[in-house]
Amino acid sequence: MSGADAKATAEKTTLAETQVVDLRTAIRQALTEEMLRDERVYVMGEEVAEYNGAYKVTKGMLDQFGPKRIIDTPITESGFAGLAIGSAMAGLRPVVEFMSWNFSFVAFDQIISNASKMHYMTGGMFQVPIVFRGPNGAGPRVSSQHSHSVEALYAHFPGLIVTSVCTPYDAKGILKTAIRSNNPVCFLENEMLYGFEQEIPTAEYLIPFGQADIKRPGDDCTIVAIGRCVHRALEAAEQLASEGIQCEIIDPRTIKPLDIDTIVTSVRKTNRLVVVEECHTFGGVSAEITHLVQERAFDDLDAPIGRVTQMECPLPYAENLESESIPNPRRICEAVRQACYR
Amino acid sequence: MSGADAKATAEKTTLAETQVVDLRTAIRQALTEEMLRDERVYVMGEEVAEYNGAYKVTKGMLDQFGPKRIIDTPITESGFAGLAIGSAMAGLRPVVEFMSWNFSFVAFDQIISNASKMHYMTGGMFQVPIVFRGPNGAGPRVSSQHSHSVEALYAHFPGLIVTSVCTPYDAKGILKTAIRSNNPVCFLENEMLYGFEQEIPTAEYLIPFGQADIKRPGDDCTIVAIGRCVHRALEAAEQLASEGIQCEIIDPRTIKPLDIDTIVTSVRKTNRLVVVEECHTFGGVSAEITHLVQERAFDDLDAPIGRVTQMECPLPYAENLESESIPNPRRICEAVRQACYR
Amino acid sequence: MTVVPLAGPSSDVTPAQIRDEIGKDRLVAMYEQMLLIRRFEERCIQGARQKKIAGFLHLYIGQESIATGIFNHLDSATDYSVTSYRDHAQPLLLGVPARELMAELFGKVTGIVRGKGGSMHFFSKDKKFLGGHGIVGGQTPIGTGGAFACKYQNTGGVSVTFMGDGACGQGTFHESLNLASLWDLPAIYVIENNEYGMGTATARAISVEMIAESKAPGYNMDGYTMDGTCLYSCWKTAQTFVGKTRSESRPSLVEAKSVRFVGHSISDSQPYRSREAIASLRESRDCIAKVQADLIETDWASADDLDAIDAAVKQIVQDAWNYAEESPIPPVSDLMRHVFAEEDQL
Amino acid sequence: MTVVPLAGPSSDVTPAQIRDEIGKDRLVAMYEQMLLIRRFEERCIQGARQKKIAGFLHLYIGQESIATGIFNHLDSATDYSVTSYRDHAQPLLLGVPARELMAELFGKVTGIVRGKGGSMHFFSKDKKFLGGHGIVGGQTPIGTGGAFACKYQNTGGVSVTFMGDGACGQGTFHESLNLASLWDLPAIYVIENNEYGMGTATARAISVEMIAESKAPGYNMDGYTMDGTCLYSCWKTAQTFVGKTRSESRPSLVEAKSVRFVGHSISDSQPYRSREAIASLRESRDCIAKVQADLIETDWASADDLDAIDAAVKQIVQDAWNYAEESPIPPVSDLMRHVFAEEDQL
Ligand SMILES: Cc1ncc(C[n+]2csc(CCOP(=O)(O)OP(=O)(O)O)c2C)c(N)n1
Ligand SMILES: Cc1ncc(C[n+]2csc(CCOP(=O)(O)OP(=O)(O)O)c2C)c(N)n1
Ligand SMILES: [Mg+2]
Ligand SMILES: [Mg+2]
Repeated sequence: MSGADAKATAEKTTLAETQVVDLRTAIRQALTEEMLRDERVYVMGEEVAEYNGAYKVTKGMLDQFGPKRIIDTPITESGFAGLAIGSAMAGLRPVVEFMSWNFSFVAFDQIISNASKMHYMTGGMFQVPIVFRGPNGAGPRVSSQHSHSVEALYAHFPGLIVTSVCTPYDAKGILKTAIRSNNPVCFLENEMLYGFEQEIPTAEYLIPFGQADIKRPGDDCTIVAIGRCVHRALEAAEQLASEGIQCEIIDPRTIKPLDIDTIVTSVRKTNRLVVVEECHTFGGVSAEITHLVQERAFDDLDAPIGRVTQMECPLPYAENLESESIPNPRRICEAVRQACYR
Repeated sequence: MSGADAKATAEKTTLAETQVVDLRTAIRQALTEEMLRDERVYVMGEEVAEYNGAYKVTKGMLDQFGPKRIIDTPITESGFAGLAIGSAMAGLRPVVEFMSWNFSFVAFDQIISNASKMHYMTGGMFQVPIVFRGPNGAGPRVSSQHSHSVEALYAHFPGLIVTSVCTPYDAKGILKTAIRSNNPVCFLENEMLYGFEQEIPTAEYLIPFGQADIKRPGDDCTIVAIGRCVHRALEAAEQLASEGIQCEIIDPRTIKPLDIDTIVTSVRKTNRLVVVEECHTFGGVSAEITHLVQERAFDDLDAPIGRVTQMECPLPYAENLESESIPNPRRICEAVRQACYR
Repeated sequence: MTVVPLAGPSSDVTPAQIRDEIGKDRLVAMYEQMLLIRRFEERCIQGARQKKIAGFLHLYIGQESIATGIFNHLDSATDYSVTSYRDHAQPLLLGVPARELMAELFGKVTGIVRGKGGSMHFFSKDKKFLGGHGIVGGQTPIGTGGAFACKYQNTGGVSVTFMGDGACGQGTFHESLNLASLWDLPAIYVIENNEYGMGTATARAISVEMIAESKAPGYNMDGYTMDGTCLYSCWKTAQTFVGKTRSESRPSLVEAKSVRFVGHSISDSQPYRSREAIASLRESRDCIAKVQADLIETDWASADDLDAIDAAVKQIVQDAWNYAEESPIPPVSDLMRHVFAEEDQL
Repeated sequence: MTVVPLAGPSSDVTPAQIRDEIGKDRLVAMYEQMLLIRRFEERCIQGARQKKIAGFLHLYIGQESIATGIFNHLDSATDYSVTSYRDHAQPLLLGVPARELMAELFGKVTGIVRGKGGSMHFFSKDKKFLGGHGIVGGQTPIGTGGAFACKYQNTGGVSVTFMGDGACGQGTFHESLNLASLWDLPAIYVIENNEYGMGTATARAISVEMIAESKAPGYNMDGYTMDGTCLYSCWKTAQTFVGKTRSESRPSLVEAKSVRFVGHSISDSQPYRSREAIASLRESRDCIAKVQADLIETDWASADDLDAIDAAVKQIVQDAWNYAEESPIPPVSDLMRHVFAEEDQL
């Protein structure tokens, strides 16, 4: 994770003390700090309290904050997501954990019809300061119904902020911003990355929405990669570097608002773009980025924009099929080579 | 509706007898013919039976087919959509009416986790031959929660066929195909078009999925327009013709599978493309078409691909705001002029 | 269907006893409230006919006693409320100026939500009214969230969620009640059974007759049935369930057996019932007429008093109408405003 | 929590009476069935440890008597069934070859769904098994659809939907029951209360103790409670509710008070209960051990007979394991197959 490490190292020079934490700890720190800062913040979800979180993200938080603020729910996503939205309208600042984002589908109407539209529909009267968070994208061999990547889905609806992070540094900084936001935020994590470690500042920091991060600099081809795909893109970039193709890897971190300027600036330099994401192809984030980039950098593009996405099939269980279905370094390399006419 | 009329007229020469019907009648004819043809087909939804349909699409069908096959449901979309999916697995062929597609959101998990994945997840063992249908897009002044256009939303998920039609001719032919399909189909209608009339054949005909229709020929700029936007694009095309810009208007009719070949062929000729849809901007159908077209016709494009979509806001109630928010002929003209560098 | 005049804990009092408990002043005040709702909505019909009001328009005509009886036990300083698209009565009862509501219906920027919501989406943050909601059953978790906030902030408040008979078939109903009971929330769920969900008679949509009483035990909560066409029944039953929910922080489920005199929405021609049936409903089950008759009979108000009340109410509505007419439409710059709330300086 | 040995319509019979009604042959056969499920799943644990089985793996160990008691009243020629991700027992009881199930778990193309589903997604069209489903509560409307199809096609069949205690908090539960009751569907809903939804004790998730009995009246249907750790209780109660649902075409709601002896899934370390607690459950509430003891006591089987049964069952499982090991993985061409079903020639 050279890019992310570089970032953390850069920060280190300004923020003297650092710590090595994994992604789940970084998230927990953000939650804890914000709960200490603001009494109105509470955490709610399945198994978040007594079980310490299905993926141990909220470990120890029940002990620290008690059952009033760390709340186990029944398996009724529509009910508790909606309840949390109502409580946000009433002045609280809930953080709702979906055990995985797949289970947000039963709460879809509450998220779209209520959370995303409330501020607009009330002419600015009510705010819904809420964070929905949890693991997103394919888990390990968990098959069709448990493997959705929801960046494109939720970013399609005005009124929702959508973030998708892949390092402890980004996760902590952006989650803190999300909890302080006055808007509903879909904060997307990844189960496969919870154990991923990084050196991050000990002191408090926040990362604003809408700022992409260049995870690797390069001149030959821009890769925009989202969430876990950043790591796969970094892998691919190593391989491609050995072939003489230097990729610039941009991690948007927030999908909405999207930092299109950073992407366009990079494309003006490399003249080539490949987008990598775990969403399905049709109408994915790649499609959106393609539209925006060709709109703003039409004359700078030397090749069609490529994309590497989750294939247009539900995720299968068998290992060989699963690994072909998810964007992998091989497919990323192929797409980059094609964009570079190699 | 010159384009669609032309189409119907063309058919007329081969299919001698014609009839003038509005869109709701065309849909009803399709339902009725297919129910007569196949005992397994039934219609289920809120107010479809005794009330004759909230928009009178199913008028008279209870009398004709009785309560066993024309079934009023309680307001429990998740329950009855899932029930219908189960019954389709058990060999029936349900047509489920959503009073509007906005209400499909409470049934979202059933549609995605069950209908769209069942065939794949069962290794081809079970089929889900089901049609979900109902009005889609903005109704008249019905505001935020009642105005979604769901083409992009449902087309994003593999396993669903998505159609969006704007004429009686297309509606009847494609709905009949949808009812005979062995796959789940989202058949999107438009409340504002139910009264739209056209001369169509009296004899039976079917229109296959994945065939776009050129609703207006032209050489200067391609417009891909979806659903009700076809009519607005036709209006805009009149205006643009008077300015010397001849637009070719392509109605994909099925969003998934998408007839990208017809679009690319047109773009090769016109070298310009504007997509018009009622979905929101981010990750809409336009974004997808942009990606596909630049992939296949990169060197043929003389200008960035433009798009005219529902604005990135929930739909407001006030008339002046609403009409600015929905794609209108003025915005389409502007986008085409820009694509033509005028 | 059995109409239960008074059920649950107050079934042993007579209407006259309740009336006396209410007392003259409060009864007259409640009569005025009900009449304001009625006259406001009658004017809405006119607004719709004149095409000044567009979109869906769902009226509360016939159901006024339900919200009126209940709101007279609530305090908008602490108590939340929320309802469906049939949402004109609540803000009026909470004292939201009729002007702002009519202006909203007219799509004006002076409307309660700046013309962005229309009839289905009235809200008032000041009055803790969490709004009118368009998705059937969508408001139920929201109201539960209001109750959660009351408990979290220990305010002593309760939260009342109004819904239709049709809405209690939705999954959100079930999920909300379970949560409220599990967590001891001060949540009150009021099923306004107006005998139809759109054109579907309740019995064709809900598999039990006494909705609250038969479902409440399944959530370990108290169930109440009241005569939604009788202000006394509503007021008295609400006294019990609002009091209990407030003092015990336990949820209540309430069914108000009621009627609507008009179509589901302004565009409903009511093919499912005859004109005669409607007329006879109006004759026998009009909550306002019942109170009116009683006011006269008890001599708590004279015919002149009633005329004066009507005139005053009509004046409020006329003023609202004028205000709405004269108000400006929203600036086009409002279109992209409020998509996202402004962020605090971090 | 009260464990109800036998409740509802059959509460007046003794276990011995039921055993005699079942008779020796059928009891031995059911014992074999339960043992096959147990041994199959014990082998699954091994497969997971050896990383031959991946993803989630939810075991039925401790609950075998529930499905066994019920399936012995069903006929796969007419009757549908569906369950959650905890779905190994049903297909085994329906006679789906253990080989195809184990091959599925190994991700092989010979698996019951060609390696596409894994543990959570067993299905069998032949046996009218509408599958194992991963979304909690997602299968409930599907099972209701099976009942709808039985009625539509007038087959005399019933449809049994199995779900966990946690699942009956979901909205789909409520919506399905209402629909089934309204439409007189031959639908049976079996709540397998194994005392936990993942790590959450049932009482922290569901606001009533007797789930079926307190909720059924809210849908105007019959509610049953049975001892899910007692095959006799399950078989006898099922005789009643399957019979009634089949003959009257009215839905039934059933709670089986049960336990699971293992973690929620293979990756659950069970921090919420002690090793001792689990051991004592295994001691006192093992449905298989109970029948075993009875078979010996009644002399319906000797120790040798039981050993022979165990050996035969283990042989089936070993054969399944070998088959799974030897089977090929799916061809890569399978990846994009089955996204859409093939269309008929029109
Ligand atoms: C989820 C959903 N489905 C359908 C609709 C359309 N719809 C609006 S109101 C209504 C009837 C509701 O009946 P009820 O709950 O009894 O309330 P009432 O209108 O009688 O007050 C329907 C079907 C909707 N708004 N939301
Ligand atoms: C909608 C949804 N939310 C959450 C989950 C994660 N999850 C899987 S099983 C489970 C517990 C279910 O408990 P219960 O219904 O009692 O069934 P059991 O596992 O005990 O058989 C949870 C929370 C899910 N699969 N689907
Ligand atoms: Mg109603
Ligand atoms: Mg359980």
